[in-house]
Amino acid sequence: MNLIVEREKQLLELERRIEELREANTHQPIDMSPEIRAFEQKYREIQREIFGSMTPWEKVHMARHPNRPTSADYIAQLQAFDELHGDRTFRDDPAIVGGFATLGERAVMVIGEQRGRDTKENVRRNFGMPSPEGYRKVARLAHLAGRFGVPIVTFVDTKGADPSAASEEHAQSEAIAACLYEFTIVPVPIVATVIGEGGSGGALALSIADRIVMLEHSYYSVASPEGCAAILWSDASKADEAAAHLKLTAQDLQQFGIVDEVIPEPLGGAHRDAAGTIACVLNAIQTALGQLVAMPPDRLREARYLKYRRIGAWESERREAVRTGS
Amino acid sequence: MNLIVEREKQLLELERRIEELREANTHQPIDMSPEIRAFEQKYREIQREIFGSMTPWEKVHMARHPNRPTSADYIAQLQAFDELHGDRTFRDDPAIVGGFATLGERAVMVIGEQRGRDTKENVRRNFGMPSPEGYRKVARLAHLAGRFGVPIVTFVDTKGADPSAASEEHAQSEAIAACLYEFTIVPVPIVATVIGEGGSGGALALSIADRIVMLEHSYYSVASPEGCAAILWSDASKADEAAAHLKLTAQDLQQFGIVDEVIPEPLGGAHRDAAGTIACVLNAIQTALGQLVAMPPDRLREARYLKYRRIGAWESERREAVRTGS
Amino acid sequence: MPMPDWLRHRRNKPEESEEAALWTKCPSCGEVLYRRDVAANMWVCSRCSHHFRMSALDRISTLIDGDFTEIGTEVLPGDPLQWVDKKAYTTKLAADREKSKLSEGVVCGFGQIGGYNVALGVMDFHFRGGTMGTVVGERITMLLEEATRREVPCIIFTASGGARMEEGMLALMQMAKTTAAVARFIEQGNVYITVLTDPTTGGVSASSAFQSDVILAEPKAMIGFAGRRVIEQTIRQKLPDQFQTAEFLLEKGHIDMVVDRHEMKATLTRLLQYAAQGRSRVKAGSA
Amino acid sequence: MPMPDWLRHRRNKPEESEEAALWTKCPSCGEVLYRRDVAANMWVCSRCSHHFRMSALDRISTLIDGDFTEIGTEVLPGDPLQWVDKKAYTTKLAADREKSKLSEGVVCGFGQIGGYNVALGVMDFHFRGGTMGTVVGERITMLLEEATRREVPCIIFTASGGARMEEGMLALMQMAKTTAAVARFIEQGNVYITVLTDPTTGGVSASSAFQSDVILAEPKAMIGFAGRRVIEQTIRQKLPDQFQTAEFLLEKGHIDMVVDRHEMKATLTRLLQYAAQGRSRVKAGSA
Ligand SMILES: [Zn+2]
Ligand SMILES: [Zn+2]
Repeated sequence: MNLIVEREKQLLELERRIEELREANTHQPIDMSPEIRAFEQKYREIQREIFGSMTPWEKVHMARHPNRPTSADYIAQLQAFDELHGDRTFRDDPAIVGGFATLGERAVMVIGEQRGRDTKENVRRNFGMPSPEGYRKVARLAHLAGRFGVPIVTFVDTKGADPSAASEEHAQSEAIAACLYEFTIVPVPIVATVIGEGGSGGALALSIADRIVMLEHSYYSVASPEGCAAILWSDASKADEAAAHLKLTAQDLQQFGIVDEVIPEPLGGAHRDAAGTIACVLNAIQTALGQLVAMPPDRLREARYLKYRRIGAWESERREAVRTGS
Repeated sequence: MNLIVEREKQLLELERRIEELREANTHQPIDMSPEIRAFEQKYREIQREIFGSMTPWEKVHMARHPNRPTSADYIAQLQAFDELHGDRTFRDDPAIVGGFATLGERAVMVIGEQRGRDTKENVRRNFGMPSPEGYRKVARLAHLAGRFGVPIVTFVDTKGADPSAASEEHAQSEAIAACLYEFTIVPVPIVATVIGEGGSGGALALSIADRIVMLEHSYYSVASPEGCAAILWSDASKADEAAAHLKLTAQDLQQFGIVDEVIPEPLGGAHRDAAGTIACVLNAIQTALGQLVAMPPDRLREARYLKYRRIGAWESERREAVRTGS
Repeated sequence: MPMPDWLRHRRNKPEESEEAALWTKCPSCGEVLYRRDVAANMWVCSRCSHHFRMSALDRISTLIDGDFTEIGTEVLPGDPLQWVDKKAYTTKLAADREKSKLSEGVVCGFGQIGGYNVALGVMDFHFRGGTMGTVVGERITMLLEEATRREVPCIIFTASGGARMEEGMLALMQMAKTTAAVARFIEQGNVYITVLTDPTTGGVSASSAFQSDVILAEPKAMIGFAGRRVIEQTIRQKLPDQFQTAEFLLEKGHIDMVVDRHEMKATLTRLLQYAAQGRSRVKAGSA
Repeated sequence: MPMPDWLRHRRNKPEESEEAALWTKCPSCGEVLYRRDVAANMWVCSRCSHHFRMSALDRISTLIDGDFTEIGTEVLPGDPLQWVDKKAYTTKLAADREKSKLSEGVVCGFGQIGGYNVALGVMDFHFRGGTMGTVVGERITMLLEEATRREVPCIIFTASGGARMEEGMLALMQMAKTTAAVARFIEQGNVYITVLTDPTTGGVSASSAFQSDVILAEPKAMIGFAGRRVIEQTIRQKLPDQFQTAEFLLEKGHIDMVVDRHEMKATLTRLLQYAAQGRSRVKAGSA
């Protein structure tokens, strides 16, 4: 059960009522405009109340909203897309969608984690949880982008890597590790955008990047709130508490310097204005790429190295600052 | 049914007789030494008759002789062997044996195709026919040799790559192609030895090398004689004829300049003196490595390129000579 | 450099690019088709869109913008093994030269696709079943070496039964030779694309076909290392029809795309455009 | 540079390297063992050769020839998320410091193994379950960077429950940081070896553990990305005992060797010798 979906229900009910009144008002003598305005007033209040300031746990549910735009929705807005398939070995993983595309005037390699828009598709795409074959496809496409010399644009949206016996037997660890390695060395710009769920290592595999963008109500966490609660307190129902502890919101991560830019969402979430949100995101990616493509590959890689080299917080902060400075 | 094994039977019979006579001769008045010498004479005649000059088809059977030394028998004579396993993805293929070893004083990466010495082992090792996982292990170990800077020593002994549905589903073509690619670029010396069967692409995957050594009665062919006969004349029973056509003997291939050195086998085949044969082979490999390790990596790779660049025979020979010269 | 006669020829009346017979039957849907129409439709069945095996010359004329400069024509087959079975190898070669109007199993050269300079090699199944002998290996190697010098992308259309028996180990060694040329081409940062057409098997499949940056395939093309019959004998059971088809390989993750012949030039043009934009930036020294 | 006290200490009386309890029970065969004997036997059960989890300091003292120069000791944990649940994160850290006699979950430094200079990093499960937080990530990165400067092989013994919850995303980012350091180290042509000990899971397994040239593992070590319980909940059935053991991974082709603890130093020495011979020739500019 999705918290946000539940709360949207009362709003939808209210919307319906207002519509009815407007309708009625057109063909009856008494002007009910004041009452309607009151209703509309009420509507906005509730909306602000629900979405004005959301808790981390609410944001997690917003990130999981069934109508939230997925990678495919962003890719659909690109000028061209030639999807490439497979790990060259074993399988083409539908939980990963990637290929060459044109963003604005620019050739790019786009790679996204893809959940389903309905149950049937979710089954086919394993609810957006990539298998090792999927991550090997990611690493292959990233390497290919380097070969072609085109920037990499990724969309992160996964609960995490597929936790199945088959995935373990096919070396999930090795596959993710290979992705991280490739993203670290590939000599082209990388811009990653967290559009929904940023679940642990399965999300990191697509988001070692020169710029990381996040949607306002997406999350990115070292572990799923449920998993964290289960591990720390062996009680998954404490997920809301864990969500608060984990500092997983876009706002938290921007403070930590892990996320470079947060894209605001319309009141009520990205799905309330998918087209607008997607346009904002693609626009932000283009701007970031515009800055990055000017850099020589070596400087780009050096900057990427230092960016991650600096991440960390411990007592001997000063020593660290000195060290990375050198 | 192995032709050579069959013919060995009469010899073994004769051996037994001679033994009996010698035995008898020791405790009886009449000296039968002349008769014994006659038998021994006869034995040598038959032996020369059978093994003195073998047809290509007979050599194929010798190469397949169940007692013929396998890769493991050669590796067992190395000073040290640390076997490495797996394709890092899916499976460790027992049809490929490889790892770091010490040959003489020299650190090397040894990789061999491994058939079984008995039925049980043959089943486990898929009769020495590697799967894609096996070839991926080969490519990985070759790359690792390049990383460590140690020469590569391979032992070729396979009917061919595994022709199963599973191997096709795991991209046998891609796996072999990747081996060829790795052996072409790896910046360390490669010495390949065909010790038994050199079956088509499955053998080539381990034998793009700076020096290729072959045992006198091993074979190396574009296709198995049976396969060739089946394809050309849709009649596998014409395999002996195909063997003659294919020019698959060590002697033929040395003439074509594909094989650099042919190691003689004892009369009757390598298995008649395994220890001696193995010593000769390892000695030849050491000599070859001795010459190669002195070369700078770039020159080594350039020489390897030209070696293969030159292989080919067509009418406009002269143009070709000119082209590769440049 | 004038346009080769065969190319101008095809530009004018494609239908005569094949032997005279007026009608042909679609092996897939059984429809009887007028050859002229099939040829005009890029040898694709108008009813079930079955892709007929296409001659190298027809293929090139559907891909190249204008002129095409062929190379390697001086490299012609010899008979290194002095091979004679039912027929002499030289006789078989002569027959295929006659039948296919080709001097060997691959046509290589340079031209433009969608305005981008490319090195293009196209194998032809009608010449010795597209098998790779020393000439096919040599021409592909020459193409890759010249493409490396010119720093242009290389596209190879494969169609092959594997290595050519009648040239024995010299044929097998072409896998090594072409691989070495591919490796040099790739290491210099050039883009290599292969298009696997029906059939692509054996030695060609296990070398140049699967060493490329992007692997395309035509619908229903049969692609694999071991032949279907060999496998069925090994496992003693029939394989599903889908087995080893392009669509099967796509699902198994072996290839990047299955592309309809009518979309091939447009798709290749887009890929060349992505590469052109990227490579130019790399050469300019920026990311 | 004097030998660290703990190292001299262990060289003299290994048994005191663990808490006082005299007896311990083998979790595998149930045998009750005298701690002193187990410690003297490298924490391997003398009856069933079960490999007990070993402290980083004991481990190092069984591997390093003579002296060991520790680095990164000045890097100590902070509390970036101000994490407090049942206990405060800082309290947990203090408890583990007490329990393990370590300042954090990994000990890094330089020394010799079998006469070869190496960079050695050893994770310790007794400190926060070997989880990787910012300090573990920073120390491993420092080790790899210094090893890159010194051009010596790097060996890392992993033992980890994954990324450390209490440091949130800063912990996850250590996977990226250490990967970047590994990549630089490897690109410079240096040799990287990992030894996976019980347990190696999650974020450490999916980064530095599986990015090495050679991957060794201890017998029966549990190795994987997803935890066994998580998987069993997902597939709703029990997994075989073998699942995710080192032996299981060897069969699945994920790791190079399973090495008994008694053979570990000898095996590493041979690997270092192969590398030393090869790398030296490479640096001398010959193949
Ligand atoms: Zn049809
Ligand atoms: Zn025990």
